[in-house]
Amino acid sequence: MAKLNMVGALNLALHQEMARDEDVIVLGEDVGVDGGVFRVTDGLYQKFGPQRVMDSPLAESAIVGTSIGMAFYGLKPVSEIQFSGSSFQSFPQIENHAGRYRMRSQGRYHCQIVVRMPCGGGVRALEHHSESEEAYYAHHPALKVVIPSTPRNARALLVSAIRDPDPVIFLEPKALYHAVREEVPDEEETVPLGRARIAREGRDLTLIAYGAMMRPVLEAAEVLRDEDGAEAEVVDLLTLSPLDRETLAASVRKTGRAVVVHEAPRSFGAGAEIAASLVEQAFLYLEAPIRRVTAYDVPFVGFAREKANLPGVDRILGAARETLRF
Amino acid sequence: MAKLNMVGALNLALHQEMARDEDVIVLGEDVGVDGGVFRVTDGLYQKFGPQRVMDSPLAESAIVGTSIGMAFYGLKPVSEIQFSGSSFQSFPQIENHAGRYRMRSQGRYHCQIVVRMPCGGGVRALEHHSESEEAYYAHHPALKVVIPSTPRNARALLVSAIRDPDPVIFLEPKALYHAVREEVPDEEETVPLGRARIAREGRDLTLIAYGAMMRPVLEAAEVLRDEDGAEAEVVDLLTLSPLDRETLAASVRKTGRAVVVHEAPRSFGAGAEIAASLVEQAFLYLEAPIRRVTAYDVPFVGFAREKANLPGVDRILGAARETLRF
Amino acid sequence: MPRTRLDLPYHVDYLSILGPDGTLDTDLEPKIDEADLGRLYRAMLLARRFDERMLNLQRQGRIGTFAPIKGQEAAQLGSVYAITPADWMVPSFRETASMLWRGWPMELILLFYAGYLEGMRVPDGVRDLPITIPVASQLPHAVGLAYAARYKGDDAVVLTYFGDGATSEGDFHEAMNFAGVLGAPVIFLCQNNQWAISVPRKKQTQSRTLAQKALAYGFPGTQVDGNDILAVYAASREAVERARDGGGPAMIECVTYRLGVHTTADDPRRYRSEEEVKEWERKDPLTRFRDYLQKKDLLDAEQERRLEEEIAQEIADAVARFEARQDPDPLVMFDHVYAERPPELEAERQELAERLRGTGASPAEGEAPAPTPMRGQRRTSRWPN
Amino acid sequence: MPRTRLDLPYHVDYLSILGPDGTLDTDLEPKIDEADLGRLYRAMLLARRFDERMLNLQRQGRIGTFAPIKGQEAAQLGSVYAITPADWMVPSFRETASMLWRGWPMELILLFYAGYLEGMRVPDGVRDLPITIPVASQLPHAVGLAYAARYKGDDAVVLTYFGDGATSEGDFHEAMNFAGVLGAPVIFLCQNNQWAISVPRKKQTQSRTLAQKALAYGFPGTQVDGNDILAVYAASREAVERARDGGGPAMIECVTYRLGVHTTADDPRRYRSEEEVKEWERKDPLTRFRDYLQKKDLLDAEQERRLEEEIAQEIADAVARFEARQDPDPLVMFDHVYAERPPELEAERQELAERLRGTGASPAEGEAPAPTPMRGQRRTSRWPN
Ligand SMILES: Cc1ncc(C[n+]2csc(CCOP(=O)(O)OP(=O)(O)O)c2C)c(N)n1
Ligand SMILES: Cc1ncc(C[n+]2csc(CCOP(=O)(O)OP(=O)(O)O)c2C)c(N)n1
Ligand SMILES: [Mg+2]
Ligand SMILES: [Mg+2]
Repeated sequence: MAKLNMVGALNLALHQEMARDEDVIVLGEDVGVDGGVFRVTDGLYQKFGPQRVMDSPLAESAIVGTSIGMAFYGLKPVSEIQFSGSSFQSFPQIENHAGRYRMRSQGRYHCQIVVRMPCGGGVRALEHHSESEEAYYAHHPALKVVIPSTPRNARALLVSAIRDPDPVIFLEPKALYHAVREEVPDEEETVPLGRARIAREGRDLTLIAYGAMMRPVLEAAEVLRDEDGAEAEVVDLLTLSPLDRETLAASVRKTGRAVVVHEAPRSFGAGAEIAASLVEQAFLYLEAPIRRVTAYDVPFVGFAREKANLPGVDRILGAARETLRF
Repeated sequence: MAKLNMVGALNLALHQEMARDEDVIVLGEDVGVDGGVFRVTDGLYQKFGPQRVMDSPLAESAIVGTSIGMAFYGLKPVSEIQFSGSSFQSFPQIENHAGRYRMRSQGRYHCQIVVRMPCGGGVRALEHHSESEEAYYAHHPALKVVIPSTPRNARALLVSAIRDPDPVIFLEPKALYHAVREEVPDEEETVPLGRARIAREGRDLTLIAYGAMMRPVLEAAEVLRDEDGAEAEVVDLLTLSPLDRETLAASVRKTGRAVVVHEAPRSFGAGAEIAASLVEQAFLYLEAPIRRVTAYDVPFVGFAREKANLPGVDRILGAARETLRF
Repeated sequence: MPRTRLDLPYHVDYLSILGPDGTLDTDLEPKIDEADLGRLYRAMLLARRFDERMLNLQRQGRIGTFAPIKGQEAAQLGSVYAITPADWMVPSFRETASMLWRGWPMELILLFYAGYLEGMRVPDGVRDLPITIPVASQLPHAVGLAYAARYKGDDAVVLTYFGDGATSEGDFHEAMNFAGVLGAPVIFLCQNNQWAISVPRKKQTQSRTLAQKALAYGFPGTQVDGNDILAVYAASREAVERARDGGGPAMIECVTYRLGVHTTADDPRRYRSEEEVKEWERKDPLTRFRDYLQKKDLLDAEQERRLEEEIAQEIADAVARFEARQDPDPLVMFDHVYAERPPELEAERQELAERLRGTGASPAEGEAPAPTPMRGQRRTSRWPN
Repeated sequence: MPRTRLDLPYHVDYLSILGPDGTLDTDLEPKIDEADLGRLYRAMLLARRFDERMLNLQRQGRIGTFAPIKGQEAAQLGSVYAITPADWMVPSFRETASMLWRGWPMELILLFYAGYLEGMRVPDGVRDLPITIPVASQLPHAVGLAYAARYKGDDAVVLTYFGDGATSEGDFHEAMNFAGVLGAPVIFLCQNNQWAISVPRKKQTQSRTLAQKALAYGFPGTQVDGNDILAVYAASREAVERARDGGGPAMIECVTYRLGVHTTADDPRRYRSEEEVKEWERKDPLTRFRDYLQKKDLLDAEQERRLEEEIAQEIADAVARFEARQDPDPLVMFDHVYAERPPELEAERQELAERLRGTGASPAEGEAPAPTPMRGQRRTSRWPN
């Protein structure tokens, strides 16, 4: 048991899974000798050698495309796209193939691959280094889209993703890479994909978020208790797709009110699906419109203005209070 | 004034815009000598020559990427992606550049480009030839996503798209290419982008759709009148993004009930945004949950089973009746 | 060394063994035993006849759009003959001849083009991938397979097909480069059939040959007469042996011609001349190989007639099996989405199942069954009345 | 013609004029007038000093991540000097020297790296594109610009930059191929600085040179000593003239070295040796050019000292202007999304404006102001109470 940050926790998952199963291999830009630009793959090259930890040429489509081919042979490639902002270069491989091969081959082949990619803002980064692309992946059927929120669940989710027989897009909120340390057990831990977790119980309002937004959301929940005497239930999705509609609906049937928070621009974002699903499954329980607290519908703002664009405690509180008072 | 199908109407728009403005050029796979695999660019090569109508190599990223470069020089390229199923090959150029360049260059450059692509099912096509990708494009800020529903509005929308200073993803429902003929005036017609149209007035229920789904939706509306005595209002979005929230909300404030219909898989699809937006803007008027009638969350089914997957009159009626009776 | 010409390690050769006029380069003639020569001819003829039958079925509306192979039989069979069943074959969408050779039942192929995904269920034991439609996107899969084979200590090689147009796609480039860097045992077999739909080879790229593109990735590229099954085989065998021995990837450009339509949705008269087609019909790989066998006394008119009969029967039987196998039950669409169906998808399946059963007054369309609402359970003062 | 070696139209030359040891090939030495030699040296020195200053500002937290250029000044200035202001320059993200030469004020560049998009507002009259971060994705833009220039009857050429790593991307391939087919006047200037972050050139591709990749597209590729400003200029001028005269695209590979970090977020000690860096420091393009000028009596210690002083002052002034120009008003984020703001975006802007004004008790966050609900206006029997 060690106190690890998210980078360390993910690294632990990779080390252990690679030791456990020699079909697990890692590839991507700078994942080998350099240990990944965020050091998530640190030490793997030294431990498992260049056959299993491959510094690939700079070509995202081929990184995912060759991973797919490897999977047909029984390997379990964990590839890294250096930033989710360059993940669209591999989008055709993901959309046209990873998310279709089981269906296309009627079960003869499937893509047991994990495509890891750091996502999200909050790190004073250049353009294409702080975007949130989850909704694009979530819309495609047959993919799984996972996004951890703490070191411990990051480790367990990555282990589960690697063992999952279906393609997993594994989004790593880079703002959380070094944000906190948490006890992470040495022994293996997994978390079933497709299940949200109740990060905080409450009865007055449901706050729904994932990834880096969990921190301001949990902080807002504390403020609501202290200043408003309101108990917010907080749902941490962990898996965005397939969406755990049951947990969401159950919470909102209890609280009657919901606010969804994400970093991506609002329109046609993940928050829309969550809201639409709640309307379908908990309409008669809704006592206020479902609000979305998100980035604005702008393509990129530069890090000097990122704070104004991304949801923070204040905006979450504002929306929560409006919803409570509605 | 001639009775044209949608192919003819789009072709008219291209002929007239190219004649009017020599900065308008056309490029793509097979758009020249062959006139496009659907003949939308028929005759342009013969009329305007190879400098303005370019048969490009088989490379979607470069088709859009060079269009972007041309736009910086003042040209107005109308490119064709042969099927929207190959449009993800150009997604990085669209997402990383077309939808960001005005912002990135702070107004110095912008991308006055139209990327045309046939979309949707209903034509007994192979995989990747019948998908509906609109939600991916709609989620990216700074793009416009347009989808016509009749020959006449197709022509007017394409003219407006070509003249629009921002990048337009122009989705052409291939099931409608030859579906009907309509009088299309010789004289220029435009339609403001960003505005939905009320295709049918009604007070009991709002049916919301676009593109090829307009036909079963309008048919369902007739059945509802005849068999149920219910008057459905039908909204045809025409522009998916930016979404005409005002028209949608106004209709649902009047009817209190809404059903959204689209061909794309449901989860994280365009219907989610429409539902979420209605909840935000018309919550107190809603008398029933907003239902979505869509394809199932499966990647592809093969045309032998496509009918069971895509919304038809029956399914729309079912959802409408449930909503009316709620 | 102010201005020096660099010496590049590879060059581009052109290979032709059995000329269009029947002349044979006996030095280069590959040794193929008589039985195999017979099998190859039969496979060519079967592919030709099956192609014709499919065209016919398509015109009758019994199958949908497909890509005929007429004219490309030598390029496909000459190359696929060079690999073993333990090797892998990664097709694009125009390799019916290679697929038949590898053991795909004709009825599966028909089923696929009739809109049933069941048709792409690769037969057990056949180490092929299904058809890939997005041009060039299968090439990285071939590289991944090849790498994995080596990783697993397996000496299999991977033969992958693509067209002249495919060489313009980014995926072609990325896959070729990966293969070079990884030293992956892949044979990149380009069927340069002169056209990418309506775009002629000359407009596809300025490079003089397609084979020379391999030089950009540090491995050999060879151009062969793609209508000469002996040359295709010789070049392929060389590449396969090299790859199997750890020599890494190779590219082969087969110069051939699509004698028919691009797909059944295409009208080639719009973009190419009858004369051009005629010119290439004279180089038909099937007649060329037939003449070769006749000269060798391995085929006579009677044998040819019997072969045609056999093949006609085989195809007729396959068509019958195909007709019998069409089961449009739509519920299978939920079967191979994920390994395990998530709740939402299960609900969608049930919704469709109920719709099919025609039970229930219009079930909630395309929606998970809503939980019974507990009306009045919660109320808020904001709801008037 | 059974097996024949094909004659390819282009070959790959290597060009070096001013050797690392100071030897000069006077036959090939380009004629550059003295004033321009002085301008070029000044530009090299400014670029070097500005780079150092930026590193320093970054370490102080006054700007964010950026990509230093130390070691690549000759590759950038030798090439950019070969185009005119009427030509176009399309950078990647590591061309600060070229940008300064083209007229970008230093404060703009600083502003950009401090997280303000205003910094990429290309100065009026400067025919450059802003920095592009997705590797190789700027290359098709260069081709489009070049095509459009010809279409408009303008004889401008386009110079575009990219790294060794960029040659692996699909966009490199597609852009090169388009340029070849279109005969577009583009100079593809590859700065092969030996590393793509931690990946060495050798692992990036198996091809012996990067220049030879041009052969795959049917146009010439030349490899030059990229730390030799004379060779870079000579090769660039040749390519520019050829392109301007309708000869089409060319690729130049500048063999150079990144002496510093990949970006300020990188630690090169993890992947390369000190010795390698030392080795390349001996080939520093700045000292090599300085020696050349000194030998020509165009530069002495005193001039050098004055130049350093001037440059230091220039940079200090720019930093001061940069500090003064930082205006974090977030409302500008809504200004260049579309030509005209759609209603939803306008509502979002107003929402933020109100939030900034601190007025209103917690406005609807990130949501268009909801229309005043008309409570009770419509009711349905399904709502109990
Ligand atoms: C990525 C992609 N772009 C476009 C298409 C449409 N398309 C299908 S086949 C084809 C031409 C392919 O030409 P080539 O590679 O020469 O192969 P051939 O058809 O001649 O066998 C095109 C443009 C596609 N399927 N995928
Ligand atoms: C498409 C894409 N993939 C990955 C990255 C991350 N990245 C930025 S620079 C770089 C290396 C670039 O190497 P090279 O082309 O040699 O240029 P250099 O940095 O050496 O100038 C990488 C991998 C990116 N920006 N874009
Ligand atoms: Mg072809
Ligand atoms: Mg480099």
